[in-house]
Amino acid sequence: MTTHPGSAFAGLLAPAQEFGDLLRKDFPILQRVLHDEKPLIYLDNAATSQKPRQVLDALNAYYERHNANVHRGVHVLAEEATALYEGARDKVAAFINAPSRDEVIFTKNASESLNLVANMLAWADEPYRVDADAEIVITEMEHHSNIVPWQLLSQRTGAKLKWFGLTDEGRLDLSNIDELITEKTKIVSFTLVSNLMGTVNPVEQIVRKAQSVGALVLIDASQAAPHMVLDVQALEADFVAFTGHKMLAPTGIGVLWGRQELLEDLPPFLGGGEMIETVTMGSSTYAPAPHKFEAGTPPIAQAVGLGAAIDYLTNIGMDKIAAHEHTLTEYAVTRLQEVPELRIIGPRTAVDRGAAISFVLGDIHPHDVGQVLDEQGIAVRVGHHCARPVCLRYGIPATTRASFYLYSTPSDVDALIDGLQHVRNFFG
Amino acid sequence: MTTHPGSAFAGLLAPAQEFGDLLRKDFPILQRVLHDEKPLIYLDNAATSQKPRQVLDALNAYYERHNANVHRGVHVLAEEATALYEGARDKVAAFINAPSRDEVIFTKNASESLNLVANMLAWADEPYRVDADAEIVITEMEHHSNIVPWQLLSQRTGAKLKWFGLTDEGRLDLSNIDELITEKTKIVSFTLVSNLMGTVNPVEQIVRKAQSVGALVLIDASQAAPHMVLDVQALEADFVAFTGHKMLAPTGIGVLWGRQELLEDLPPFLGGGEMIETVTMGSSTYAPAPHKFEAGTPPIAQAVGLGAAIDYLTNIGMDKIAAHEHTLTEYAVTRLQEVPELRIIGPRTAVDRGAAISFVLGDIHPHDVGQVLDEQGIAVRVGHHCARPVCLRYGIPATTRASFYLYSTPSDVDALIDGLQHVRNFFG
Amino acid sequence: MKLDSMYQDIILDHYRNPHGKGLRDGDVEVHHVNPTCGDEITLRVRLDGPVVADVSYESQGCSISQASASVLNDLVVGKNVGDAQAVQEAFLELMQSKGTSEGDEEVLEDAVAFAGVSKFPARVKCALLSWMAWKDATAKALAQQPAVND
Amino acid sequence: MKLDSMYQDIILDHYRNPHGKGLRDGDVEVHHVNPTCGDEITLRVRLDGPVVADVSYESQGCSISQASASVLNDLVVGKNVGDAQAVQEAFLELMQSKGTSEGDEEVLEDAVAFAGVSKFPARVKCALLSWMAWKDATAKALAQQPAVND
Ligand SMILES: Cc1ncc(COP(=O)(O)O)c(C=O)c1O
Ligand SMILES: Cc1ncc(COP(=O)(O)O)c(C=O)c1O
Repeated sequence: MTTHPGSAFAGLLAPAQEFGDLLRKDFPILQRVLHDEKPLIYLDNAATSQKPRQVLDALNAYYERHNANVHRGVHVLAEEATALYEGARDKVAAFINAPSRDEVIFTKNASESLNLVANMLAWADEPYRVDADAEIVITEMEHHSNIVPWQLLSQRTGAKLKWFGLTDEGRLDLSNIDELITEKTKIVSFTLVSNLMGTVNPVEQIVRKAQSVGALVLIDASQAAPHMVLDVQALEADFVAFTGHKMLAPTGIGVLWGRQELLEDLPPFLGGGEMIETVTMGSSTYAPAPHKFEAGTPPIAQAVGLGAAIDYLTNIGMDKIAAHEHTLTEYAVTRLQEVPELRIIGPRTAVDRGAAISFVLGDIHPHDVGQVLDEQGIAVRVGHHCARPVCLRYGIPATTRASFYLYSTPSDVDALIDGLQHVRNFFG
Repeated sequence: MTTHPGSAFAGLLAPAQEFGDLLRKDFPILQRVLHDEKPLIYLDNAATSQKPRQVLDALNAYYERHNANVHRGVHVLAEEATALYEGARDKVAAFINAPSRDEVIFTKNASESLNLVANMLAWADEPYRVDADAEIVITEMEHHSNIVPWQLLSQRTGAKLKWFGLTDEGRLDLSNIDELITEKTKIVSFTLVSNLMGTVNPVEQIVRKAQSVGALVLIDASQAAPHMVLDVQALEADFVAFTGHKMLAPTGIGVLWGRQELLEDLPPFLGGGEMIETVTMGSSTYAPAPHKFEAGTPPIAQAVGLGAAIDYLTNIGMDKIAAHEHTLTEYAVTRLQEVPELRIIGPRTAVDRGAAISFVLGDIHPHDVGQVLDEQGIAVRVGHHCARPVCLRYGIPATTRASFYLYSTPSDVDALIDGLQHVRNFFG
Repeated sequence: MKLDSMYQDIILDHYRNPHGKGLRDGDVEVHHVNPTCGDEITLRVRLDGPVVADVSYESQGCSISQASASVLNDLVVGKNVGDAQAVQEAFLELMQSKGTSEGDEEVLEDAVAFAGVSKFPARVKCALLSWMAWKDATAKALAQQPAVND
Repeated sequence: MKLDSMYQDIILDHYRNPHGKGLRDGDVEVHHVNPTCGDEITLRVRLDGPVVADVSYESQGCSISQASASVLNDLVVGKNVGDAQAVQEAFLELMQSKGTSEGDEEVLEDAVAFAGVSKFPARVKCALLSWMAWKDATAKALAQQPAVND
């Protein structure tokens, strides 16, 4: 790590380095060495996180000792697998401070969770049903997974889709909130943290407004759950969605939390085994939530892996992780702005922002930036990050995004800065 | 293994024992010892299969060396992860003899695959659209996952749901096929192998009839793909669904194969990242299949695991596996019928049947049968096996089901028979 | 053997000779299902003022669920609703004890034999099926009664 | 360094000074997008009988996709459509070679510099974007032409 004597970070960087260095020992992939002996510097955490040994051990233990289908067996393995799967639900419920474990639905990813809500509302009875008179409100900084489901719903029901725009600083423009959220609004769905810009959104103001018109609120916490304390009761939302692979868990597992009364009232989405109470050829009745929304054999091992990831995160402490990332973000936004011709897309300070930082570097295309960084062992993401409207809004084709996590360190930031200098020289 | 000198199996049992004994070395869980030193005898394969070391190794290698989000990165890990994920698609395509790899869609399980088709048809344009004039045909032996999606579709569109009944022998009653499948039929969806009775269905006759009226055909191959050569071109269906966890792969991965022209014409289901071509706030266009149907971060590691499972199965040979299971099934149906008061539900011979065998034992409830077998280390499934209409049809509340796989052996069958004698004594 | 702790003789006796089985007149009828295994019960409750006058039922299920319905019948018929509800709660607590409780024989009588079942999570629902049906039916029957004291 | 095999000087030169960039008159206009990264190209083709009279384009993308459009312009303008299509096919083949082919310099001229790109699966689409757009536009332009020989 470059030491900046006398800089504002002087006392913070050494502990942050130690924090990250200690944790990365748990992550086998971070020991990897790439082309020409370059150690891997993984700064693509907003796309997906790496997995600690502890999560892989939980997966292996599940498959090597307990694997069985859940819920329907009297044999030992089936009982153990069910206990592990349902135990993971308890862990998720505790992690997000859910009032009840039955409010935690396992899906395959955040995208399914978001689509699940859109589809519930398509087939719901009044007062929830989204029809041609209804309005849906999202924002211009959503991930495609929180845009396309609403476009589909709007096309298929005739409901009107509206959205909050963005300020030049990469924040939500709430100036027209009263025109956007009205008596016609059935649902307001927005991200807690932007995956492209890192912006942390003002939940309370939006939730208050939505509540005042009786609209439901869905919060996409995909970029929040891995990085900060998530308390669904404090958020006061109706639904919260997130995805396991970004928070140290396996791929193939997501979560939808929803308020119990809503989960009782709303219709099922996918039909099949596990989600029924009784079936005849003519008609079926459904099991209570969460099972009503979990058709078929669930991602059992992946839920168990998510439980292990939550144990790992909780042992460290989400507040400590957030503080660590805040230090890194502050250091990174400062140092990045020392790079000539570099323009940050999104907040230029560490206030109300997460650890994903997008930027453009002069007129060097992000693909080229990413390629030259890769050659130095630095993994960043380039492109529109599944949030193309943000690129359109700021008149850029794409960005380079560096995103940090608990195992990131100040020396990763330094390597990124050096790498960007190298990119400039290469295309200079 | 009990030797039955002079029995029809004399020459077959020893090789079958050897075949299974050799393979089970690859399965860590099968080394497990349960209560009071009872070795695990796992006869619940129709619910889910166990995983060989080779599949776990592939998962670990993925997470320890290559894990990244797919399709959108220029860094090494993203390229490797993408190559592994798309390589798994190639393996599935070859395994089922798909004309094109782009016809292979990854889902989370067979239930999602089946729901995917039902939802495509709900939102499709003519001629595929299922509306109030349409009819849907299924069978009375379907898994709930191939019943409930159609009930939901029928409730939501007004389409009429019809089904083939069952004969006393546990076969489809095709006598009224001309009344069931008519010009109004938009889709015929049925299982290739019954998960409760093991019945193998006469695909050709149903497909011919469906083709003659221009109806689409969806085949639920969940109980077929793990056990026999599956050739989607030979089946001549339009869609084929199956699930990874029953064929040595991880939980959390399923497959839908569909004919390319249909996948082009039919609308998307889940919306989000990965499935788009270009997105603006107002509207989006979609990527070509298979991506169009894979919203969000896919089950990457699970697809890689499915690829490894397919390698494992293919190395042995699906024909050898089928032959092995046929020997076991023949032996099992014969020996089971020696148990007093035991009644097989479904075909009582090994002709046109798979290796799942359901039965009732006098008036001892299957729960009690399963519990006492479990005490002896024998894992069977009890209940309605997500196919409650079959139980209703045969006037029974539930069955006990023993189901075999490549690592099962004649001595497993012997243990089951001894176990059932013990059950009878216990409740005698 | 672990199994013996589940299949106590008392349980097997009730299973073989269930008490009060069959449907008779009642104020309320409910139908409960165990979605996990498909076990079903149709249960009727007849109240006589504050007293549980009869509990009659038709059911389909394993030895545990059959025996439990029989024990239920023994324990609640003839009791004041309030006392019967206390028994029901004690039974629920026992079943949720995961093998850590032996049950209070004063309150639960024969039902303490189910203590061993609580160690088998998949079977707890079997033991509870009839009790949950009774709880539901009783609540409905009470709701139908003319309000007396408030 | 592996990177040099991708960023050949020829490629960087074309990237810095793209040939034929800008939109001019054409018979057909197409718009292609690389969904993976959002690169876009608007491309027009003008045919003069059997000859590719002009290929003009506006595009947004990385050095590889920009350079590739420039090289495309060099290679196809002035050629007979049939010959130009042969070049396109040779380029496609080179890009799909995963680093195993060096390309035929007789046919591909400057475009052989892209051989190194074929080792980077994520960038192959960048190199192909303009060529696929050209292929599409040319097919459409041909379809518009009055049938001559059949
Ligand atoms: C015939 C059949 N179809 C569908 C399914 C559903 O598969 P999954 O639970 O993996 O979605 C199963 C297994 O549970 C099955 O046996
Ligand atoms: C803000 C946000 N929402 C939704 C998603 C979708 O998550 P997944 O791809 O796991 O479905 C992502 C990540 O890709 C995201 O960053």
